[in-house]
Amino acid sequence: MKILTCPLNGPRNISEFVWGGEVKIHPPLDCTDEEWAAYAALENNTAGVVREWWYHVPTAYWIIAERDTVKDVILRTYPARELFKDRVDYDAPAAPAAGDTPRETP
Amino acid sequence: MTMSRLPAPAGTLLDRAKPITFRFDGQAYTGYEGDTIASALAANGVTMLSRSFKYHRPRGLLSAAGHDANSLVQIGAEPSVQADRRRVVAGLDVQPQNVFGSLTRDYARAIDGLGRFLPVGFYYKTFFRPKGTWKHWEKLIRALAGLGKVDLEAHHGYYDKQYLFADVAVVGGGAAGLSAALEAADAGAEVVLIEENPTLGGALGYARFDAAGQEAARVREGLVGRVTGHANITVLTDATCNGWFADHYLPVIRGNRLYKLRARSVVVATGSYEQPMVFRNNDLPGVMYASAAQRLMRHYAVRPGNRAVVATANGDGYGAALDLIEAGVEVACVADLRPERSDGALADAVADHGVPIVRGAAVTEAIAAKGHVGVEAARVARITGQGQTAAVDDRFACDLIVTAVGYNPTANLIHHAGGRLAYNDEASMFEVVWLPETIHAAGSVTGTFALEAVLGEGRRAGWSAARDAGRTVGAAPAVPNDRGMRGINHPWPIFPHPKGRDFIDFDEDLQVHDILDAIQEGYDDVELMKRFSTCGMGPSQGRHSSLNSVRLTARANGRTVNETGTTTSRPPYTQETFGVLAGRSFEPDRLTPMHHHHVAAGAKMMVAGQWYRPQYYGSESSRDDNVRREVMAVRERVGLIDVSTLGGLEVCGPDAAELLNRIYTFTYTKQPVGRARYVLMTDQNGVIVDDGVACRFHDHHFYVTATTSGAAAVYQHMLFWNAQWRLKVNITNVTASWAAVNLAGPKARDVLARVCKDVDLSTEAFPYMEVRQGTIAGVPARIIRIGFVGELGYEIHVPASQGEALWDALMDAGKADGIVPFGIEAQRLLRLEKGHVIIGQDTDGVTNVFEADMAWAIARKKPYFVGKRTLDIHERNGLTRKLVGFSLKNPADPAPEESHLVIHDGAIVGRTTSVGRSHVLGKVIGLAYVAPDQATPGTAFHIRIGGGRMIEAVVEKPPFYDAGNKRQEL
Amino acid sequence: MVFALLKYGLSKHYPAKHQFPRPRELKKSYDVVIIGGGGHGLATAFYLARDWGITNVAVLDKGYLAGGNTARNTAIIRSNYLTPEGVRFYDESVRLYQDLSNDFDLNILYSERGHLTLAHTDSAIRTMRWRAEVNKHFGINSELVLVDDVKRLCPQLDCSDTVRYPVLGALYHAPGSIARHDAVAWGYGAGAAMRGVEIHQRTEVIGIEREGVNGTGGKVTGVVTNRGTIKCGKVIQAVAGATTRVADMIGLKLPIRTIPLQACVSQPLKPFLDKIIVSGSLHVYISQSSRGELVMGGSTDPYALYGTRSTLDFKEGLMMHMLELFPYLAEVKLLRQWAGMTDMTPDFAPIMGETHVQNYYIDAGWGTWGFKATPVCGKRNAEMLATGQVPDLIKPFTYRRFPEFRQLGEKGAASVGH
Amino acid sequence: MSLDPASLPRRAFLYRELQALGATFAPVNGMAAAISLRDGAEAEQAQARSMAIADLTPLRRGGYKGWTALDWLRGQGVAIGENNTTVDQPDGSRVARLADSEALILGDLEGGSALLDRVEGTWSLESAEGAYPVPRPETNAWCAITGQHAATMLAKMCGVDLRPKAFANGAVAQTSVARMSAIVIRRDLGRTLAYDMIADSAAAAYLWRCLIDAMGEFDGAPVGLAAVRALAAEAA
Repeated sequence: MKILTCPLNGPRNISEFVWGGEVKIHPPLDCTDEEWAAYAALENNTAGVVREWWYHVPTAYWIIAERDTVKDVILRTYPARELFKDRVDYDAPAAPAAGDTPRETP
Repeated sequence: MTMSRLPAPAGTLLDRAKPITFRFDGQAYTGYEGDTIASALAANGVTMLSRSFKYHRPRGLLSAAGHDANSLVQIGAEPSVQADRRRVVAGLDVQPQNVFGSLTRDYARAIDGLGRFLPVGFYYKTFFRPKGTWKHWEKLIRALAGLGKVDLEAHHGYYDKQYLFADVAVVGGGAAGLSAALEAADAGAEVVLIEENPTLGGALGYARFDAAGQEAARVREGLVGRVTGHANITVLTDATCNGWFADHYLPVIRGNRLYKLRARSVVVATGSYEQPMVFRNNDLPGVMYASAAQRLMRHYAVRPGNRAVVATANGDGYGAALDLIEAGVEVACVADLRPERSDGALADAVADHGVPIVRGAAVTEAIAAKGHVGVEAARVARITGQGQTAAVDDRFACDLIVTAVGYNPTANLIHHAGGRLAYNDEASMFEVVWLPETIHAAGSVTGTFALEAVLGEGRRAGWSAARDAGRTVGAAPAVPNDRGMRGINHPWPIFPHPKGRDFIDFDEDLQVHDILDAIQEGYDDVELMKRFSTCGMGPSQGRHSSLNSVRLTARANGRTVNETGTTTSRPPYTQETFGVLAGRSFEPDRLTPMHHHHVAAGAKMMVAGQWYRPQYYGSESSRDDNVRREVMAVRERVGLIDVSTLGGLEVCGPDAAELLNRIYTFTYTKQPVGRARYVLMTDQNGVIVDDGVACRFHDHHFYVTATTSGAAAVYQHMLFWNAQWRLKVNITNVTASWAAVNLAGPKARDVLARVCKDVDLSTEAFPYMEVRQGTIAGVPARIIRIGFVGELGYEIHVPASQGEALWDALMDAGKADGIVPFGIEAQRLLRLEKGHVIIGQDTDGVTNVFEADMAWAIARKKPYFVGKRTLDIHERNGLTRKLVGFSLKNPADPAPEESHLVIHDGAIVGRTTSVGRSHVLGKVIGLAYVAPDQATPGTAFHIRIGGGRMIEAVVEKPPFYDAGNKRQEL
Repeated sequence: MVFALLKYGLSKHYPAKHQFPRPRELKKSYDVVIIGGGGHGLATAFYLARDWGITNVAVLDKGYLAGGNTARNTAIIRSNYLTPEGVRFYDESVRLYQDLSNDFDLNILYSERGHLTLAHTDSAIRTMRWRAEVNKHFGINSELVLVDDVKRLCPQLDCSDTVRYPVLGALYHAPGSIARHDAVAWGYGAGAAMRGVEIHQRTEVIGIEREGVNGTGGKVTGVVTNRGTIKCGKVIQAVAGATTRVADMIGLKLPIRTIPLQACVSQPLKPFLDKIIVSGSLHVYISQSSRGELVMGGSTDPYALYGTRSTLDFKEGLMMHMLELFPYLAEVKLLRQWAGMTDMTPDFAPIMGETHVQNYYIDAGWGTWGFKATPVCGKRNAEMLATGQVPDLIKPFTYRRFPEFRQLGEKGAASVGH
Repeated sequence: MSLDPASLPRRAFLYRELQALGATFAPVNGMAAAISLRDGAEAEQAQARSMAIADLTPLRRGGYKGWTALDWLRGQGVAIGENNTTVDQPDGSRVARLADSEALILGDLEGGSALLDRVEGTWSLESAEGAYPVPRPETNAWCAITGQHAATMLAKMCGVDLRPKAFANGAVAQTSVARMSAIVIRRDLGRTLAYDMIADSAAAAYLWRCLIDAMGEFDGAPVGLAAVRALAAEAA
């Protein structure tokens, strides 16, 4: 059983978490259908280091983990707010804050 | 039979004061407490334990350590018990496996004679022509296959599990493991030491390390004494570490308990498997490993035979010879496969007993005693080349052949952890060449055999493990250079015989030519060879067959062993029962506060996710009448249903309405306080995933309900999105906090009025789709006027601890109006009469809002909600199906079942999702997916019902009942 | 017919001939390159050679012959799917399977057992009836049976209502079968090799060469491998577990997630269980092989991974539920566990046919259902490669359905569907 | 003369289980609390020192959650520690910090909490934007698991290392117990090792069954609130 270190609860059996898939960048509301499909319907399915959503069920807490999908090694975990810093508003069809965050992890 | 035992100190595991009587193959035997089934039988002169898988040849004790399938027996309902590990208890009734008739008179033993007609993979080559033939042969082949028997009446015993935590896990309690544990523990690490045998010491407990036979005992006492006294060491004996899993998660099985040990570093000191020598009839009872003979003598005080031939390629063979001599066994001859004089001291000691030692010679054949149940003599011949021997040989009468030709690392855990082994051609041995971080290995598992080196390696491994676990350690202990790897494994202990029966894999009855034939057929990759021949796929998983089969494969391909590669072992390390893995099955269930009332009222409870819910009240036999009675009560008077399982979420904060706006399809920003509004949730693909009601109690406070099965997911989904949106809103899942009921029917107001004094219930003051907070019979309540069932109704939510009191109060207040509790079935029919959709029944995994004809629930002006963009695309794509209400054209037709197909021009265009016979309407109604061009009211379409019969239905616009919705808005 | 065995016993030298001629060097060019030497790839090569006479074909595999999911699956064969597209497709597969032993002159141990998909909830009952109705529409032997019939069909099951999730009924599919998965691949491989197809093991594809790539996908011209570059007319990829990695070489983005699927076997037991049992809500499936082993599995792992490591929690969950259905198996021993990598699609249907790159075809997205489809994939892929026309059976599975949000409905019958 | 739990509108989620064991009930916060079971006081205390479970559901508890929750509570004079630690309050209440945005307040063993009286009296949706109450008394059942075997017994149901050497007094673990989410807090009673288990009220009966079964090998058994109070009164 893998151990995933929760930023709130520390090291825990990974069975306490639910996998949320790769962190995807929400396109602007005025994107093309192809761009929307790439976001909503397609997967990078990266073989290598991926930035993923994980949900700690007992604390109902969404976190982000950087995991190597080939080595099955979790490199880093942190609260979602470190990535999604600002409030997102949709009144103007502009890209959410997430859209501005770097694709690759530092 | 008489039981002959060696005098003490032999029999270290026995309590001779406690004789135990048990049965084997219908016959009674006596052993001692501490005996294994096999040792007790051996003491009684019984050497045959089983019949082989394919040829039904007699098999006996080979490793005495659970490393082979020869010792598998059946005990009552338990198949494949290892007779050489399971200890005898009084009254044990042991049966042989895979025999037809008795063990000695196995009718299937005739197959052995046909062996030459059953080449490797024979079942692939025939039995299938002409077509259909196989059906018949299959029965025979299946009947012959399999070992143990399953007893359908077997009782499911008690198993459980426990987590363990340690700094350092040391697997293996032999010399290497003991010294590793001590080193780590002395450094302050918390150590768990796991040993699969009843006592610590490993080979120190049975093997011979010097001519005098003193050293092992001396070293063992020193180590064991210190370990058992050590405060930092927890010793688990009779405990099997059955695998390595990610992040040092180790399953340790002890009896019926599975310990799940989490360690920070691991020392693998699991030793090695002794390997068989290959010659004709090397599978006969009476042919065994040197270590097996020594275990029998030292642990169980059993003399393995009377006259022995020892074939050896290392000092352990001489050690065993000395042990045999001391045990009073006449050693007829030692055949040393090595041409040159080796292991001087031990060899001399043997020679001093007048035992002839033939160097550069091998056993080429074991001659079977009458009935094939044992050995009568051994042929010994000079080795003339790799795997070749001289034609002339000497015949030594003997009833025991002991072989010591080398070892293969017990590297299972190392394989599981991703470590790598490679074949050392000089030593003819696999050795560990790479280990993952924080895993260390010591002892013969690494190819180290010299005792001093083993102890040093153990200390080094323990030191490293303590360091990995964050302990402060001193200077690294030195490891002796000479690991004593040479002179242990013979490079080619394989002596094929023209007449065969020279077994490579005892489990699968595979002989040398079987392996070569598989390769010749093209299955030349070691993996393909294994899969085609099934070599190593039996119960012992290649423990005794992989080394020799890889050697054969390499030579046949003209490649080195490393070029050929070896197969890696997968978990588990050894057999584990289903029960131990299952443990006490934790299957959570959740009960509503009124659960016991329903049961008391005779409700038929049904599973709803983790919950139980009343399906209907009354006996199963009168199911339809019960449902009808409940439905009519709601339509004509008043009914009460427990809806506590509905999800409940408190959504609070300045952005509460904004969050709902983005999560649900409707609009909530302008929803007035005191109002309730329908909520419909779609995912990114516009697929309907949940629905419910949002009640606004304050500009900054909504109470939102979700479906029973959807609650947890809805909560997770809201949190997921707000983790990205960062809205000023707080979401809390309060599902379990609220007990809820739906009080429905024309009399609902009268009933409620009797127990609720602080809320004006009049239509004007409290109209449809409004919410109020008040008290009912002293219980604080949230009251929502909604009508899923289409009558005047109140959904009442109260604190869970007071749900029972509320239920009592309402049932009491309703007596005068003949109130009845109703269940899911009645509710389904009632809502169907109103044409309300149930998410998950009338929608499926891909239903979008337009297909469900719920476009009315979409707020078009909103810039965004989850799934909106995809729904826009769906709208442009157009529909492929649409959900409609229907009734039957001919009322006399039988009602379709739910999921019967809608057929148009011979093609499937849809299906029914809900069907019911409405008592108030006196007809069958339902919901169904039809082709978009069939969706207009009045259109007729066809449903294929049971027996393939077609009936005609007509699209009817819901609601079927009270189209004007007057009743629910009373 | 057993006389066939006499030759082995009576002849001095082992009479069997070499099934897979030793690989030579790669040729400079092939008419067709098949990436992936698993069941699908070998079957495609077999039918190309046998039915269309196209033998200038190379099958490339980075590992050993059929060492991927073909070697790791649990060998269940059935056609009781939910969507018309799926049912038609798998129906042809089952019919092809029934003749394979004779096509190959190799017994694939095809064993018709009957397949029960248990329903523990009334909504599962509705789904089973739905599947049964669709199946019957296409002439498939498949029906919804209620608990009493389940008891009759499989007395070995605990059908009492005292368990946590009582059995209410099942979808019964009489033709449901198992086979020796390796033999299927070997038969296809040997048949293809015998007809001149080259099978190159330990040959990894590291790049795809194209021409005319400007904004479009262009046209495939060659394949770069660890043993050199080869020219080719057409290429098809059939590499379960590596689909994304190979598709990335032509810039084709797919909806696939690669997730491990684990399985395990017990020690061999005397035959006691004839039927194949699947429980969606308990996430278990089980059958007893002709060797007597219980072959068991569950649903895919909880997260994506490009690896085949085993886990303890898989076994724990599986056995907890297995013993709910078969309480008397508590003392039976587990022998071995393993894992494969499955390429899961959102609608649980495969991705087949043309790609945006001319002459480059794909056979992917099999999730946990690839083995069942082996013969039909081979037959129809071969037709597609030979004629350049996409067969009707394959058309619905185009990758375009995802960017266009026209997913198929197989997901309606979600959870474990082995 | 014992109180009939069903005679009060508020009913503890485990009252049926305790009734079946012949518990003696007394009212606590308008709910029937199991004060003692069959055994005498001495025997129950001995049981509690060895291995026992007691239902604390009737005791006061509450919580606040939201982006300003901790600050608002501090503003009310509540002392709050690090995440997943507990701080004892002057009035005998304890405050466990569950996250940067949530705290759990546990009242004393008598059933009171001056602190909760105060903050619940002050709180309003308008005055405390970003701090919202969590209905802990209804969402959760509350048990005490006591005795020298408590940690070993819990290791049969929970994957977090709760042994005293690894899990300090006052430490909080929000984790999974027998496949249900639960909050486990180490709270020694005088000299006796003990843990609070706070879990889904709808699954209270399920968890009770699991715990009773798990403590069987240590001869564990349920005890009443009186025994818990007695142990807590002992000097640490």
